[in-house]
Amino acid sequence: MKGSVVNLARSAWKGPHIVPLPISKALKEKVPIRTNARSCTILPQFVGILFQVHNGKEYVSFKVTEDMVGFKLGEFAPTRKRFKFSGSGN
Amino acid sequence: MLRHALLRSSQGVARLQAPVVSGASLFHTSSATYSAPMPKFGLARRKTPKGQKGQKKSKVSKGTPGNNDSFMEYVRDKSISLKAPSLASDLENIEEIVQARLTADNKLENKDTLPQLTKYSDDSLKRLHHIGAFQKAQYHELFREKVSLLRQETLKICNKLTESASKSPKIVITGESGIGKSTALAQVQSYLMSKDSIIFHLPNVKTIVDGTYEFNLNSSTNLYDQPGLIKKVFIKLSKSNKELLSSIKLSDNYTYGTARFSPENHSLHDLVMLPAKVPKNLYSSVFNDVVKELQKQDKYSVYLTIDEFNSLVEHSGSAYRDIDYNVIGIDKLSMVKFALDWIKGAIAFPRGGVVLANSSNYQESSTFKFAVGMEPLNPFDETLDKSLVSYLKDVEVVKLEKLSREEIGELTQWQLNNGLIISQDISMSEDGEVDVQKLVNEKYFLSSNGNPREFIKSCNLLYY
Amino acid sequence: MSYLSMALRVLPRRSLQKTATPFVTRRLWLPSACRYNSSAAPATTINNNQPPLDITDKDIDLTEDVDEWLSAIQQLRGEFSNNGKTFNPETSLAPPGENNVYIELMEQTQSKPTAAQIAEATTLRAKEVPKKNDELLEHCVNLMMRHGKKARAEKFMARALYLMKLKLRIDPVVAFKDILERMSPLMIVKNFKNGTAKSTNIPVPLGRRQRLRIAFGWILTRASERPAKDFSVRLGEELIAAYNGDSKGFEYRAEMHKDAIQYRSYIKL
Amino acid sequence: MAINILGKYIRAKYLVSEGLFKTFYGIGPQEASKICARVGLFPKMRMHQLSEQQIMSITKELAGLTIENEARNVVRENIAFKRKIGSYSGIRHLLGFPVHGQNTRNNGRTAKKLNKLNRSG
Repeated sequence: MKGSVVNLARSAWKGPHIVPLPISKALKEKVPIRTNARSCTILPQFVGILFQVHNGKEYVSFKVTEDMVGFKLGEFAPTRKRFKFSGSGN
Repeated sequence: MLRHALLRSSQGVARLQAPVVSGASLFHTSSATYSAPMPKFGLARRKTPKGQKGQKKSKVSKGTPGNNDSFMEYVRDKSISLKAPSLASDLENIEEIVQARLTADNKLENKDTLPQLTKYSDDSLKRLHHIGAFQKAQYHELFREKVSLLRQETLKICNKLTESASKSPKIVITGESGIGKSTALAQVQSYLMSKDSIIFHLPNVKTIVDGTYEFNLNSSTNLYDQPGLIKKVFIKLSKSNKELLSSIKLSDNYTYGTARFSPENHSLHDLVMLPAKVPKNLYSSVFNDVVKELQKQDKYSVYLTIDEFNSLVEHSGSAYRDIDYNVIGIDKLSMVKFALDWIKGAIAFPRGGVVLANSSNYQESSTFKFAVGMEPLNPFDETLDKSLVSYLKDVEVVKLEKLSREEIGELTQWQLNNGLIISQDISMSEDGEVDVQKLVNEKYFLSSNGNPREFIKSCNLLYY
Repeated sequence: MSYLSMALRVLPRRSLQKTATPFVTRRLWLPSACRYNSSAAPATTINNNQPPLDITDKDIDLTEDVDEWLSAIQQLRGEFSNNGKTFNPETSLAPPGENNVYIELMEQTQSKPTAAQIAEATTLRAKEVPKKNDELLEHCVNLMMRHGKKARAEKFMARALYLMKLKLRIDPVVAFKDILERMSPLMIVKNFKNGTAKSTNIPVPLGRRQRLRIAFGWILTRASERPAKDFSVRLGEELIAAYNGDSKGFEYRAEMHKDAIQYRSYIKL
Repeated sequence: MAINILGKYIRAKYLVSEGLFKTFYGIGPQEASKICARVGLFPKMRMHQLSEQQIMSITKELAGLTIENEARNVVRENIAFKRKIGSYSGIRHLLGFPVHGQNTRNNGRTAKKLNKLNRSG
């Protein structure tokens, strides 16, 4: 299930797309990692770290759980907001 | 305007039919009743003038525009061929294959090299029908009886088969589309029938491998049997060789379930008839016994004939799958294995041979071509099936060639004599006689330099 | 060679005027196994007397051939990459003094038609393509044609005529023309408007082409009302009926004539 | 005329493999022909040619596969999982929008119909 996203998009020999991130430091010091690398694959080592991922405007923060492994960071930072009519203005 | 006038003029038609009065006086002719409008001209649609509403179209079922089967069905209607009055007298002169040079003596006559038009004898015609030797588009409807062109190649095949019957010659007839492969096979079959030989014909061989028949694994032979196919083959065998088979006495007692066969009371024909008593799972053992009986008898020679043979060996795998979903090879099907063994020589009869004919509807696979020596070995060919090659090694190829200009000339003259060539094609020379040479040249060109089917088409299905 | 020419074909059009050097006519040497499937391979003769080859692993072992190819390629690269440069098909194969190769020049130099061939071509070009035999039949085929599919219409017509031939045992083309001639109307009543709101109906004689067109139109419409599945069968049956005088078309013809007689006083002579 | 397999009626004139994959959710042409091979049916067998025993063995084969509601449940679970972890495609399923980056200005009917958390079909 999770693997399919990786497997379909990418050759097996390449392995997952990895971006150098200060993981050990974040784990040690319990600080969030602020990053723009939305395409970075979530590895098992990331579990428990707080990420702040750029969505084009601001940094969306979320905590990586075990289920998220194999997805990309950007999948958890939505870039679009649903349009709503506000009472006035529009 | 045209339509106006026509509509007006249709009042006569209206009178003939039950008149339906339309209240609105669309047209200014007085006191006219309109119904059943005259049809529009042609298929080119004319738009109705603006502001004028056309009358409602009568509902006509359009039907399918083109349907080949329907056409063939119409053409094959018996009443059509019986309506060939002018040809009847000519046909009487045509020799029957049986009475022709073939039966007189086995030697080929070199005197006249031109092909001859022949008809089948009544006996063999019946048996050929049982076999299913005649195909749809062979233009037999043109003549009162089935006529075919007896060519030198057929004579050669016939001679080869009878001269060396004890060596069991194997022949495959090849050639381009419409050249007369099936016809040649039918002629050979007819000839063999006249020589009192048993024809073992495998019908519709494509259906053997494409998964049409039920199949089951025979644990003793490790091959797959097809009981339905055996039944069908036996029906053809019994119908087309009834007299010969009934004259062969059984050499042994046979028991299948409750059905008993003894040499005193039963002939081979009774066994081939496959009575309802015989259980389905024993069909294959009946088949083996029939083959054994045929091998034991020395009265008649036995010939294997297959039309559309290349469809059988087109691929090395069949459409069947075993329990593990692996493709079952064609040589794992018992009937195919039997035919291939016969072709290879592993199954032998005292006298007989094998005649195969290819079909241009199917490919001649590279394995087939290499095996019979039509092509050299292609080491890069991954589809080459080595085991199949070993089966087909000894098969001799007889390639049917196109007719020569002289032969086409002869045929054209014959068509001309029988009024089959339309007057439009015929040009007169200065003496007022038919310019045959010009016609022959034309027909030779139109028949793509001597293809018999194209020749018949050019005479009968080409009018402009 | 073909790969090379493909690559060269992409090159920009340049240095057309310059003549090509001998290199262009040169053929790449390839071992025989490589040319196996090419058209240049000698025609195989069927020898029925000799049994076909036994396939052994030795036949399929190609290591020697592969070595041969590799050495040939190395040799060629050595030839073309002078001055110690690396081999590049775009530049290394260029004639001396040029940077690139232009493939069209190559083709020009390769084959030139002989005088005899040119003469033959001109004589053949002067000849007209023969027209179809029968104008009327072609006209009718055009009327039958749907969606520009003429070959299809021709097939239907041919088959319908074939059925006529089979059923009636006569020359179908002659019979077909006979039917149309018999069925076609001679006059038609036309509506003429004269200036003001008045209009008159005047019978007008029809030309041959017009007449036959109307008759064939009737045949087609009557044919389409028949139940047979195949169009050629429907048309053939209608034609056979018409030949025996049993067609609605004759009634329509009589009607038109009657109409014309009704308005005969308007004919201006 | 129809043949009853696992409470579903299949047209008698269908090929067996054809009938199976057209009737049961979670079986494709490949799987259907595999079932036929395992039961020992010939490829061009029609539904009406099946014997009672063969129907029984087909039923047995089908019982071992994830089909119908089980197969639908698998899909639902997968969607629910994505929604749970809050991934992009989970959100798109929730909103009923196309998941694989299609435009939403026009069209998108299929997504509107199918993309639900409790997906049926």
